[in-house]
This record gives sequence, structure tokens and C-alpha cells, in this order.
Amino acid sequence: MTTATLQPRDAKLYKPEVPPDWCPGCGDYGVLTVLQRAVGELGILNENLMVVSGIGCSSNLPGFFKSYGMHSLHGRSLPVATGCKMANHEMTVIACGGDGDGYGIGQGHFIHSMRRNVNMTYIVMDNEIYGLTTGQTSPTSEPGMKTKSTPFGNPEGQLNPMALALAAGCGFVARGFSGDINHLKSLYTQAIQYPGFALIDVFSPCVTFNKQNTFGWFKERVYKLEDKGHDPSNWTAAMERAKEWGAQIPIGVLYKNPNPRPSIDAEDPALQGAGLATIKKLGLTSEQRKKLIAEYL
Amino acid sequence: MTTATLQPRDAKLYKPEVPPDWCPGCGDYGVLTVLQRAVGELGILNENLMVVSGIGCSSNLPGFFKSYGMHSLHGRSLPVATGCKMANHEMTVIACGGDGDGYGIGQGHFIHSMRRNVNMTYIVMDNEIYGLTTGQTSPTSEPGMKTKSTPFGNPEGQLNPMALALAAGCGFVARGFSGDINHLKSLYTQAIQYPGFALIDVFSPCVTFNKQNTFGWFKERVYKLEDKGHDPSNWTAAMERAKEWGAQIPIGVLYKNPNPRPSIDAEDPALQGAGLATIKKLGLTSEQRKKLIAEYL
Amino acid sequence: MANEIIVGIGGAAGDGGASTGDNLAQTSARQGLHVYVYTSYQSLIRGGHSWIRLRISDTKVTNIGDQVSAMIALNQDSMDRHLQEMKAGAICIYNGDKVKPGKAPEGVQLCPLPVFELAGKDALPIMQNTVALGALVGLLGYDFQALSSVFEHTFKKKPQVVEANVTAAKAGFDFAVKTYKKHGTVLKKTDAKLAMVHGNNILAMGAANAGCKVYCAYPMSPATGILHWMASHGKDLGICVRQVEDEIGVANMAIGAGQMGVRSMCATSGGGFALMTEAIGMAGIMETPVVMINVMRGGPSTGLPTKQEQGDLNQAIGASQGDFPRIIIAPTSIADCYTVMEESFNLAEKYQCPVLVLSDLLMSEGHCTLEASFLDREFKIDRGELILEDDGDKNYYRYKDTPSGISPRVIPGVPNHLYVSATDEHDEDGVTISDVYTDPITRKKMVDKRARKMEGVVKDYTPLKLEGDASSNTVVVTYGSTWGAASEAVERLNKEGVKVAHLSFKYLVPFQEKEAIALLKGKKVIVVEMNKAGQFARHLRAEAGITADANVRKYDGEPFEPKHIVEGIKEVLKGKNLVEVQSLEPGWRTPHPPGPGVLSTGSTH
Amino acid sequence: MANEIIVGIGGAAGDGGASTGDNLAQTSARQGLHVYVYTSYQSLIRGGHSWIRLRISDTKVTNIGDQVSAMIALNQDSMDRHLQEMKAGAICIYNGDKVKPGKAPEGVQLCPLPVFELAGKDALPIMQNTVALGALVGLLGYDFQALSSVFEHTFKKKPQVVEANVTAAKAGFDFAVKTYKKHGTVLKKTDAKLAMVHGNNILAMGAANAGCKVYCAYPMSPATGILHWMASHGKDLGICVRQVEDEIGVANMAIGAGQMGVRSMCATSGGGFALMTEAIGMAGIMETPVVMINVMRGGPSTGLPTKQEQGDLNQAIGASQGDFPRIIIAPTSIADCYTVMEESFNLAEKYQCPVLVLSDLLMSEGHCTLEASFLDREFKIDRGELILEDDGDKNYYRYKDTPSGISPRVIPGVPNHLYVSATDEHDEDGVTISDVYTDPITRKKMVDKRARKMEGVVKDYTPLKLEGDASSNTVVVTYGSTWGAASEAVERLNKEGVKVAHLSFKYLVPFQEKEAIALLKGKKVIVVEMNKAGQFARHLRAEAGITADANVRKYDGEPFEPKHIVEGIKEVLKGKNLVEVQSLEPGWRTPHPPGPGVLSTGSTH
Ligand SMILES: Cc1ncc(C[n+]2csc(CCOP(=O)(O)OP(=O)(O)O)c2C)c(N)n1
Ligand SMILES: Cc1ncc(C[n+]2csc(CCOP(=O)(O)OP(=O)(O)O)c2C)c(N)n1
Ligand code: SF4
Ligand code: SF4
Ligand SMILES: [Mg+2]
Ligand SMILES: [Mg+2]
Repeated sequence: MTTATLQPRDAKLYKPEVPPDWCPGCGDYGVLTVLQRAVGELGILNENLMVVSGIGCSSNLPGFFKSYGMHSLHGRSLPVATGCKMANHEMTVIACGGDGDGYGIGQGHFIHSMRRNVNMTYIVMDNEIYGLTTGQTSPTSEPGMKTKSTPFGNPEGQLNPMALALAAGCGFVARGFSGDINHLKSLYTQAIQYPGFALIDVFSPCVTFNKQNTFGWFKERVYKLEDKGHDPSNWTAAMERAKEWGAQIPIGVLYKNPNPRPSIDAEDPALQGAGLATIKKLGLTSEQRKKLIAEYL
Repeated sequence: MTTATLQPRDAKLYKPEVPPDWCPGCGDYGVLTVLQRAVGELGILNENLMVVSGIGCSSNLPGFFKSYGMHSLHGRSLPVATGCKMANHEMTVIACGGDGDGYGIGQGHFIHSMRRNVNMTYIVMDNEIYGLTTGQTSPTSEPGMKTKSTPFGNPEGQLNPMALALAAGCGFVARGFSGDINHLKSLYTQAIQYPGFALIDVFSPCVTFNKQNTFGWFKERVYKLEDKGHDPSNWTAAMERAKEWGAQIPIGVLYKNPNPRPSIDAEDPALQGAGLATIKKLGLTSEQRKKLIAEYL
Repeated sequence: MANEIIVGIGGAAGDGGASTGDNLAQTSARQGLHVYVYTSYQSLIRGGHSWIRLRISDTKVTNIGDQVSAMIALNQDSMDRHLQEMKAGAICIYNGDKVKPGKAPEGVQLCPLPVFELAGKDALPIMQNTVALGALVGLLGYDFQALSSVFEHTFKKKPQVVEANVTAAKAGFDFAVKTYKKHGTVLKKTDAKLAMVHGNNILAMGAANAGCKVYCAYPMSPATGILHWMASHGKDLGICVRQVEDEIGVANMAIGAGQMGVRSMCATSGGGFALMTEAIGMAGIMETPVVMINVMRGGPSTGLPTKQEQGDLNQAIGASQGDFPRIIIAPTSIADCYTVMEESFNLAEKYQCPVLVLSDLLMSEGHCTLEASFLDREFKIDRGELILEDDGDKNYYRYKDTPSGISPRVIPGVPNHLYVSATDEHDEDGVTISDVYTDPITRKKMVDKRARKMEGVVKDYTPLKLEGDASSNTVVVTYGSTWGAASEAVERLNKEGVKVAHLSFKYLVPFQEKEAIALLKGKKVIVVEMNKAGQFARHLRAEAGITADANVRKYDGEPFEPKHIVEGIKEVLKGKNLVEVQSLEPGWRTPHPPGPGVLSTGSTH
Repeated sequence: MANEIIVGIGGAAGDGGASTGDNLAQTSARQGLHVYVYTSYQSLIRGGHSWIRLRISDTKVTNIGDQVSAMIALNQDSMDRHLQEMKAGAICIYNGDKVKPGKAPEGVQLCPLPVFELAGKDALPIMQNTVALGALVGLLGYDFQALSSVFEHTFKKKPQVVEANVTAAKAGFDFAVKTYKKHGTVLKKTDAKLAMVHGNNILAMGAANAGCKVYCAYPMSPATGILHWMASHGKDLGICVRQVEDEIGVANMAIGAGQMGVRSMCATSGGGFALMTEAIGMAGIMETPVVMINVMRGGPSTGLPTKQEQGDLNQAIGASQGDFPRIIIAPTSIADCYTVMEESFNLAEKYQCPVLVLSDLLMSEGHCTLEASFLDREFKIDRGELILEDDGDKNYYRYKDTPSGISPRVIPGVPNHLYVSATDEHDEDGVTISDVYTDPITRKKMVDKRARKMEGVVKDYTPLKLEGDASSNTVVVTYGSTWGAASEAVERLNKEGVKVAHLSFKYLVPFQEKEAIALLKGKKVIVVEMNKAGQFARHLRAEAGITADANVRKYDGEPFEPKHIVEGIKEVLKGKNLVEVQSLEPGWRTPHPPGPGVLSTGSTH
């Protein structure tokens, strides 16, 4: 384990030679570029970063990001990332994926991860659609939206990830927009530095399958919480903002717990020293064995 | 399908000959007894009731309830019950189970079922512990609580099912206490009559494994929302109440949407006539086939 | 002898290759020609390369065939990849204004089209496809009318579009016929109109025709087409269709519906199926009829989501813990997908158990012609021992221990027959015995009862039958979709004088053990299948004690072509006992940036 | 000849039978006696019936044995159920003030105890157990000191409790010795002190001794004991222990940890394992070492959560879609659970794949004596080709195509060796190939590379060895925990002059095919296993082409006793080819209210 520099580094250092293969204009390009800038700004070395995704267009991100990475299973980025953090809590762990991945099939892990409060950042590229499977309704699709799986309109209610995150006790709840790069970067750096589970839902339009929630659609609607004097330490105010959807949709930090409860990895007795993965002498000592055996005698 | 009487019926009609085998004093006895009274009061015929549970002490309930029932898989009562309702929307479907079942392993279905809004009632016997597996921490266990899986204290945050239900768009959110039978009955009847997904979280103490959240503990803390002039049509007020935990814990209807959105089964084009399960002539008509084939020519 | 031409259409996603292929298929089908289509596509939403292969024949075709003899290159990349695959007699059509031909192999006719000139300078870029298609049908000797009628049908409501297309196509048609030699193969057309269908649509329509009333799914390639069909047709057909939050929800919902007495179904691919396995055990012990389709794709794990494999047999056999009755069926062709739906729902209800259907990408996303009369058939509906109304029986036991093991099933809602079905072991009345101290006697009785149900199943199957040279001592054995390429390979070998028979399995569990032994014992058995480990060969050995003498396997993502199997069998006959064949066409190898630290990741899963 | 006594202790849950059993076991183990304990319990938290069987012997015991020859009935129910199971020479101890004896079978000594008188009127009800235990050890000819030292040890911090127990026990001891005839069997005690362990604790401690650093689980019987052990010891041992929200989370977390380079493990039972299967495929294609335990119980589905079965072999073999390397091991005894942990972690890291361990309820919740020296052993740690620090290699490819198929693994955190592992098929550098048009060549190479890894595994196994009369032409074949009862059955048969050998399998995948063929070909093979379908017999046929000549199976929830196997084999030798044996003791049949509409449902799952 090498120690992180605190010197800002060039975003290019996080670009592998193979370029992303998302559709031209896909919102995920912005999400990726800003992430490269943000970790550079924080000076985190490539080898100290573990980026974990599920499956989806958005979940292809680790392949376009120069660090250690896992492109895991659909819906499972959070438990995989939690395993990574427990195994080596000295690394910076970033989980990412799509709205289907995180809020659909991954919903159970989503709620429990926030409750568990592992120190990691979770970026959801929320395009209100299933992109990779060519356009079916997602949990964040708007009611009535026509998709390949709902040709007569989506009959289900729309999931509100911000409200759920607040209700689940998440200490850092933010929303960004891939169309506003600089604003998004500051959300990333705050999230990574927050000592606990941090969620950033990013509006990242699918230009191919979601003809409803387009860049233009979001541009017309999003406003910055900072501009409205929102107090991110106020949970109730955050919940009120979380409910806004329609003509006005807030982006920015909805909630940041001013007194973060310690993250679970920070408190785990086994994670007080070096990362478990770096321990070289494995197995019980003779004393440990003798003590354990004594319990059975 | 026989039609439901509207005549109140005796609760005894819902008691099978085999008595429940929960531990003496278990909170689940109260939950069961009241349910028998409530369906009797509503005059629902046994054969028109489908009671679906998962796995857990609490999930044994259908075996002690005289109606059609499914004692399904751990965490899966909601999708199973949804399938039942779609197959025969004329029946009254009640899902039930424990806190581990519904809020732990079943968390994903929990959130999505509320979003989906199937017309059914969901009763969670919340004892803040895994009873059947002899006492491990559950999502609703209090932080610091010592259990067999957390002998040094539960390190995780406590899940707040009421807040989550509100955030997930549930139209009927209530909490009861197995130690207050009459109050609980009225929650049941309201929930069953509510035209959409209705959640009742019931404090149902595990007298064997949870030595912390006992009957006495709850008795000291619970207060009735009705007594405090709570307005169940006010979502924001409901959310404030939902956050209360400690010296004062509310029971009663936290939230009842005054303008319920139509349940998904009520709107599904396929569910406008008799229950699908009662249709006797199966298969496509010749005209239907010809029309479909024409698409391929 | 059949006359046939295999056409390859190459282009990038978004180039319109797919609709060009559809139009060609339709044009052919409207002249009574048989078509089989398989598309190798890059799982990118835009860009990338895709190669649509249409095998067109004047007799029935069962597979994708192997030698492309006409191609349309919609872009330079396609030209560069595929020209070298052509053999003498082939024609290669392309936009001469944009695409540079490579050096054509001996005897391959290069047919550049002056698209600018033919379509006019203002034409949309997509018109190059229409010009090329016109040229192709001209060189194939089609009536132009056949093509123009497709445009008329497709764009019924847009006469201008029809006109633009017809004009461009006609220009290509006339130019080509005037300028180039026609393709040497002449296809015999008829007046019959054939239906052009995808396997997924046939599975969906088959389910509808079998009375399926509840369909649940979570999108997953290559099964998503079933959901799309159901979603767009459910409203008209009275089928309740739900997209659920995950495959666990899907399976449990389908079972809940099945338990209530409707015919219910769900479909997914391998990874989603893994998530369904726990619920399959529930259907097993509750004795709930349900049909679950697993459309196999390249594994393991996310693997190759847009590629072909038959690698999920072990998973289907091992789905869920413990022993319980299940039926596993793998349709052998797109047409068989229809029949299998009829059979699956009947078996599921008759034997009150989950029926697992193993389709695969080749069939499900494959596209072929079928006779309309084959589809327009009323299915036999056998619901088994089902009680829909109160029959006055006051002693109803849901899990009655009967001689057949089948206990008459009452659908919830019927008075006086209340029961609770549990996933715990239970007695005849459904009362769980997991709570009693121990009851080895009831336990054994109930396990035996359930197991006994499976004894009758094989009698309901279509008996096994040797194809090819049935008298031969060498038998090629396949399962599921490999039937198509293998049956043709065997036919070719037979024609060459190589004596081989072919035995194709469709019913996997319970297995036609006795028949298999009768047909295979003492013969030289060559198992041909599309996976690395030889899952079917293992199954054959496990179920019938027959050890394959040799195996021909493919697991490179591309489906078997008859030639692979012919070669494989020849190698076997020369003495090899394991031949791992592979697709080696030059176009089928895409170099991509290598080197340390150079990462890229995948997409359509 | 071994001297042994099987003691049964019957009572309701909450009657304190379990601690009485523990005390007896401990008392015996402290005198160098060997003990094997199995408890049949009703899965109720309170009430119900439980029957603890302790087999006590002066030589090693491998199984629960079959004839109870001493019992303590803690309540009337126990007396009513079990008295008739006793044979001549047995003793039956009970509280004469409360329990009425039935008619004792010929030669069974009834030993009522005047508990009121002996323990005093004010004694806690639980003291009846202590009195009875005192009486029992008296009649077994134990030194009283051995028992009192156990009380002293157990209640170290509560001298009053020690005194109360010692007094009560002594009263029982003296009364019994004075009043009744001692048990006819005399056990030879020694000075050795044996450790009394549960299989689950041994699996957990084994993992710790093998260097496991991350353990995740979701509670599920009969695997929960591993979680409890880990939770209480992790803090001291530096193991990170997480109870996760479900088994999907568990498996994915364990794999995430394994990928980072720690030795990680998880455990569950069949239904939870079903939920883990998708992730197992991920570990397969990512080549992540991870150890996953499935403690089998009575299936299918929720089934019989507190009963024994070996029914999850198919599930382990079929876990997840497609082909990928996996190793499956079934320990054959509680002691072997320890060794298997050493082997599993080494194999997982050496071959970079998931190792699936099939334990079962009999071993995991079973309880037996082991030598302390056996446990106090440093494990060999072989981490395989693992790179923990930057080695200057600038051309590192995570999935390098090596001759062995094993690609050196770098743990994340090491500079200059960055890689992304994907569940999509990928090339040597980890770059996914699912996004390219098609790449059959790379695809085949990578599948072959992964498959090749498995070629070496068998060499790392302990070779197979015939037990019993190795020269015999009849071989009894078992897998996993059935070894215990079968080895004794074979020994008994050999003593009776029946020539049979025994071959026990522990390594299931990859299979010791060649060795199995060498040892079994041409012999009469009798497979003995604990399930209905004959999953292991099927596996043997599938992997080695050996068809069992006969099968002895049990699937009634209660474990094999040697007598069942002896009987079964005798039936086979008389000509049967399938013998389904069953536990028929009168106490093992609990009638419960039958009749229509009479429902009841189960509970400990
Ligand atoms: C278990 C499982 N089910 C289904 C799929 C198919 N699948 C792949 S990506 C995806 C959804 C993608 O949507 P989202 O997560 O929103 O990502 P996006 O493509 O929109 O970025 C699905 C359903 C899968 N890979 N695994
Ligand atoms: C897939 C699966 N995992 C684990 C279990 C074991 N299990 C049975 S019940 C239960 C938890 C019970 O807790 P809860 O749902 O709160 O019900 P309670 O017993 O407290 O009423 C668990 C973990 C199971 N049956 N299935
Ligand atoms: S399909 Fe949508 S989400 Fe996927 S890459 Fe294209 S634009 Fe982006
Ligand atoms: S263990 Fe707890 S929850 Fe279960 S029956 Fe007993 S008291 Fe009730
Ligand atoms: Mg999306
Ligand atoms: Mg509970």
C-alpha cells in the first residue's frame, strides 16, 4: 500500500488508452470525465482507487477509468464494494452504476448499505431508463412513460432515491447533472472526503432510449440548492427538497450530516491496523489456537 | 369465486384446529387473533382470503389461520402475494412476515411493492430480532444491541420502516402494537379497506430472544397518534412522527393518502373482468391467432 | 436438390443493416422462399460492426448454413472484414462512391454501385442500402415487384417513403441487372407467403396460445424479446404483464400466480435464472405449475451476452437444493419453440411442477420462415387434475398420497377446500412436519409421492427417433438448437457416403433413458454440443450410462455451421475423441487495443 | 473390542436437556472417553420434544451409533416415546415423582429417582436434571470427581451454583449406585482430555487457522453456528465479520474481499446457497479465490431445516450458468472439517477459483471429541501465484494465458499493475471482448485457459483409498459425512464375514476419475447416500462412467445409523438394487392432528 499524495494530479492520469464506447452524447461521458478530474484534484493515486460497478451502460465506467476496478454483477456493486473496503480499508472505494442497477435490482443493498454506513462513495448514473438492454422502464422512469416494456405507459410509481436515502439514514445525499460538470466535480470531492457512505445521484441522460428526460429537459428544470440558500445540515429541509420533481428539480448537496456517525469500517475492531489484504503472515498463532482449544476442553 | 358477505362473522371461523406453536407470550399471538377478528368484522369469507408469508416465526401465521395460504420463501412474501393478486384480483390478499423477512432480505421487494402499489395489506411482525434462527440482529435492531451475531453490540444503523414507506410512496402507513389489541384491529380493517398497498408494522415482541424491546419496553413508550391530533393526510407530519424513536414512539395511522392513486391491479387492462384464475377457456381464438400471424407476413 | 444463397449484410449499428436484412427476408418469404437469419452484432448501441446472415433457400432451412455467397458491404469495415470469406461464384455489392474493394478472391464478382448517381445527390444516406438491396434482388433474379410490395406494406401510411424507396431500389435493380452477371444460383419461387418470425416471438405467442395469463420478467438479453412481445400484445390478449424489480421477484410472482390457478410464465437468461433458482424449489415442494424459460447465451457470468452457447444445462439440473420433480425441455428449432409452449404448460399442470425451458440466443434472436398454417393451430389444453369449483368433497387433502403421486389441485377461491401450501415439508393435508420432533415416516411418504409423479412424464413425450442413416453404427447426438446444423451435417455426410445417424434430444429431465439406451447402446456415439465442458455428454452418461465415444464442441460464441460439424465428425472418424471446432473466418476476429493498462469494457446484457 | 454406551436424553426444549447432554459429554471427554452427539430436535423455541443421543466409547467413534442403552427421560413424553426403543441391558432414569414409567421391555432396568427427596423441596426444577445426571454417571461407573470438575469449570465464577449442582448430583449418584445395578458395559477411562467440538465450530476455527480474514453471512440453519463463532471470536482474532442483509450480499461481499487479496469465506444452507449462485459464476470468470460453505439440510426448499440430508450436490455442480472452474469438497467427518478448511483456502488461492464446501447438518450441528493435538496444528498456507508488491513488471496481464492456465494475481493496491476484472468475457489484459463484434479466437483461448487450471487440482488431493476388506469385489461407495456410519457398517459386515470394501469420496469436483475407475471398475458398486434421487450415484456415473450396481438411500430426515447400512447392504446382497432405508424407532414418529382444514405450520429455518 503506497500512501496517497495530497498533490493534485492531472485528470489524464486516470484515462486509459481505450476510449469509452458509449453512444455519442451519452450523459455518462460527463460523469466519467468529472470523476477523473475529482480524484486528480484530491491527489489519490491510481493504485489506491478501487472502482466497482454492476452491469449496465453506466457500469462500463471502470473499464474507462485507470485504477483497480471490478465490473461485477447487475445490481451488486454495493456488496462487492463493501467487501473490497473491508478487505483493504486504506483504499478509496467508489461504487457506481445505473438507476436500474442500483435502485431496481440493487434496491435492497442500496438501503442496507446506507444503514450500514461503509465509508465509500456511490455514484448512480440516473437516466430513468434501462439503457444497455435497449430501453425498458426503470424504477426512476416517470409514470406514463412509454418504453419497450411499457408501450402503453409506465403504470408504476416513480422511485425517489433522494427521499429513500434520507429515510435510510444516509449521511451524505447529493444530486448532480452530467450537463453541469463543475458543479458535479465539487459533489464528487465532497462525497469522497465525507467519512461515511455518500450517495450522488447524477442525471445522466440516455440520448438513445430516453426521449423524455433529455439534456434539454433537465437543463430547463434543475436548479442549484446552493443558490437557494438550502442548509444541507437540515434533514427536514433536505426531505422537502427531495420531494421536488417537475418544473423545478434541485441539484447539489441535499444533506450532509454535520455530525457523521462513525463509519462501520472505522469502528470494526479488525480494521484498526493496516488493510487486512496486506497482512502477510496468515493463520492463527499457537497461543491463539491454544486459547481456542481450551474452550472445548 | 363466491362473493364476500358483508355480514360480520365470528373470529372463530378463522381458527383452524391446530393451535399456534409460538413460544408462550410471543407477540405474534396478538397479531393473529386480531387479524381473525378484523377479517370477521369485515365479513370476508375464508375462501376469498389468501394469506401469504415468508419464513420466520411470524411467517408461520398462515398455518394458524383458516383460509387459503402460502408459506413461501424467506423474504419473498410480497412478490408471491403480488402474483396471487394478479392471478385473482377478486380475492383479498394479505402478506405477512417478520422484520428480517420483510425489511432485511426482502427490502428490495418492500420498496418496489409500495412503488408498484398493488392492492393488498402487508403486516410486519416487527420484533427487532431474528426469532426463528434463535436471535441474531435484524435491520430494526437497535444500535449497540447484543445478539448472537453481534456479541459486542450491533454496529449497524437501525432501519426505519415507517420513514422508508413514506419515502417509497406508500399510501397507507401504520404502526401497531401487539399489546394493544383493539387499536390494532382498527388498523387492520382500515388497511384491508384501503384501495392500494397498505403497510402495518406491528411491534410484536419476541419474549425469548429480544430482552431489550420487551412488551414492557414498548408499553412505556408507545402513544396513539389519534390522541395527539395527528393528521394522517399530512405526509410531512407523518414523516416527522416516523422519525420518533426513544421515549415516545407513535402507533396508529401515520399516513393515509386522501387521494389514493389507483392501484396497479385496478388499472391493468387484463384485470378488468373476472379473476384470471377463474377463466375457463384458455388459449387464443382463431381470430387472435390470425391477427398475430399477419404481423409476420 | 435445394437451391440456396447465403447473403451477408455488413455495417455499423445505426447503418440500417437490420432493416435491409428484414426487407430482404420479407421479400424472399413473400415469394415462398425459406429464410434463416442470424446476426452477429457488437453489443454497442451505436457504431461497432454487425453482420447479418440470411440463408435463403427454396426448401426448408434449419440453420444458418456456412458459405456466404453474396454480400452487401454497407461500409469500408465490412468490406475489409468479409471480402476474403467469399468463394468463387459470390457477388459483393457496395457503394462504389464510398467503399474501396479489397482484392477479390478468385471468381468473386465485385459489384460497385454508383450510388450518388443512382439515388440522386439529395437522397438520405440510408438510401444507399435501398439501392444496394435493389441491386441484390436483381442479381438474385427476384421479381422487382416482390421487393416493392414489401416497401408498400412496411410504409403503408407513408406513400412518399414508399415512393422514394421504390425509386432508389429500382435504380439499383436496373443498374445491377444491366451491369453485372446474375448470381449463379436460381431460387424457385412459389405463391406461398411464409411468416418471418423470431424465436422469442414464437415462445411468447406459443405461451399465449397455450393460455398463459400472467407473464413476469426482468429485462435480460437474449430473453427480452419475449417481454417486449408480451408487453405490446398483453393488453389485447388479456395477459397481465409485469416488469418486476429483479428476477427473484419475477420467479416468486410467477409462482404466486401459478399457485392461484392461472397459467403463468417468466423468462430470463443464465444470470437471472441463477436468481430464480431458490423459487424453483418452492414450486417443486408446493407442486405449483409454472413455466420458466432460460434463454442461454455465452457464459460464464455476464460472459458474452450477445453470443450463442448451450451452457446452462447443469444450472437447470442443479437449480435449487434437494430433490423435487422438475421437467426440463430444450426446443430444437424456432418452430419447435411453438410446440414446446403447448407441451410445457400441459406438463406443468398435469404434473404440478416447474417446467424449465432451455432456449438459446440462436433460436430466440434468430429469425426464420414458418408456414402460417403451422402457427394457426389451436393448442391442446390439458390442465391435469384441477378442481375449479366446490365438488362437495369434505375430505379434501391438497397433497393426497395417490398412486400416481399427483394430488388433485384446487384453485384458491373454491369454498370448503382451504389449504396452506408451505415450503416446509408437510403432510397430505399441507400441515408442516418440520415443526414436529421428527417424522421420518411421513417425510419419506411425501418425498416418494412427489418423486412418483415423474414416472409418467416420459410417456407424454414424443418418442425419440433416429434421423439420417438410421442403420449406421455411428450416431451423432445433439440436444436443443444444435439439431439444425447437425441434421444438415449428417445429411451432407450421408450424401458423401459417410454412414452416420443423428439422434436429437429435446426432453432432458426426466430423460428418455430406455429409449436412449435402445438406440445408442453398442453404437459409436458422437456428442455435438455448444459448450466447453460437454454438459450434455455428461448428462447422457449420468442418465443413460452411455459414454460418448467422441465429442465435438464449440464454445467460441459463434453458432455451429454445418461445416463445423462435418469437419468435426470427420476428425472423429479419423480417430480423435475430442474436437473443439472454431469459427475462423477472417471477419470474425476483431483486434482491439492491447497492452498493459489499456482497459476497455463491455455493453447489451 | 470397543466398549460403548449410547445415552439418550429426552425432554422438551427448555427442559435443560441440552446442558445435561453437554455436561455428560464433557465429563466423558475429561476421562479420555470418545463421544459423538446428535440431537433430533423439534424446531420450536420452547416446548416440543428433543432427543439428544450421546455415543460414549473408549475408542474413537465416527458416527451416532444405533442402539441406545441408557436413557434419561426428563418428562413423561420422553418416557412414552423412547422406553420401547430400549433393549435388554439398558437402564432408564427418570424423576419418579413426576414421570410414570411404561412397561419396560425385557431386561431393561427402570431407575426412578425420588428427586424431591434427593434435591430438596426448594430446589429449582432444573435440579432434577442434575440429580439424574449424577445417577447416570454413577450407574455408568464414572468417578464422581469427573462430573463435579465439570460443574466447577462451567460455573467457575459462581461457587454457589457449583455447590448446588455438586450436591444434587452427588445425591443422585449415591442413591443410584446404592439402589440400582450398574450398567453392564464398562468404559475404560484414561488421563487424556479430549476436546468436545461442533462441526460448525471446527469449520470456523479451521478457517481462522487457514488465515481467513473476512467472514460474511446471513443466519441460516444449520450454518448459523459458524457465524456465531466468528462473531464472538473475530474481534480477538482480527477477522472482520459481517452479518449482511441477504445471501446475495453475502456472496458478493465475500468475493469483493477475495478479489482484494484476503482469504474470505461465507456459509449458508441450500436456500441461501441458491441465492449465491449467480455470484459464484462471477468468482469463476474473475478468477477470485473464495470459500463458500453450504451446510446441507433436509430439502427441497425450506424442507426440514433441522434434519439431515445430502441433497445439494446437484445444486453445487450446477451453481451458475456456463462453464468455469470450481472445486467442490465434502468433508467426511467433523475432524475432516478442520483439514478441509486448510485445503480449501489453499486450493482457492492456488487455482484462483471458488471452492464450495458441502458440509451437512449431521457434521455441522453434530458434536464429537477430538484430540487437542489435532487442532493445535499450524496450517500449511499456499497462496499460489500471488504478487503482493510491485515487482517492476511493466507488462503485467492479469489474465495471462499461461501453460497451467494460472495467471499470477496481483492484489489491488500494488502500483503499476492496474487492472479491471469483469464478469464479461475478457482478454488476457482484462479488456472485455463482449463489446467487440465477435472474437471467437480470444474467446476460445480464455475459456481454455480457465479450464486448464483444473487439470492440476487432482494432484493436490489426498489419493483415494479403499477401506474395509480392500480385496473384496463389492465396494460400498459414499461421499461426505456418510463415511462415518458406512465405515462402521462395513467393519461390522467384515466381522460377520461379509466381504465388502468401502470407498469414501471427499473431493467431488474435479473428480478423481482415474483413481475411481481403477478402484471400482469391474467391482460390484453399492452407493450409499442420504437423498432420494441418488445424486452422488449420478455424479459417479457422470464423472467416471461407473454405474452403481445397487443403491442404499435414506431421505427421511434422520441420519444413517450403521445398522441401516448393514441392513441395506444385506438386502442388496440378497438381490435388490435399490434399498430405501428408514428410521422406524417408535419415538421417531410423532402423530399430529390430521384432518381437512386442520392446518399448522413450521418453525428454526
Ligand atoms: C441478473 C441480471 N438481470 C438482468 C441483466 C440484464 N441487464 C443488464 S444491464 C440492465 C439494466 C441497465 O439499466 P441501468 O442499470 O439503469 O444502466 P444503464 O444501461 O441505463 O446505464 C439489465 C436489466 C443482467 N445483466 N443480470
Ligand atoms: C434464503 C434464506 N436465508 C436464511 C433463512 C433462515 N431464516 C429463516 S427465518 C430467518 C429470520 C427470521 O427473522 P424474522 O423475519 O424477523 O422473523 P421472526 O422469526 O423474528 O418472526 C432466517 C434468517 C432462510 N430460511 N432462507
Ligand atoms: S444507450 Fe443510452 S445510456 Fe447506453 S450508452 Fe447509449 S446513450 Fe448512454
Ligand atoms: S422465538 Fe421469539 S418470535 Fe419466535 S415464537 Fe418465540 S417469542 Fe415468538
Ligand atoms: Mg439507466
Ligand atoms: Mg423478527
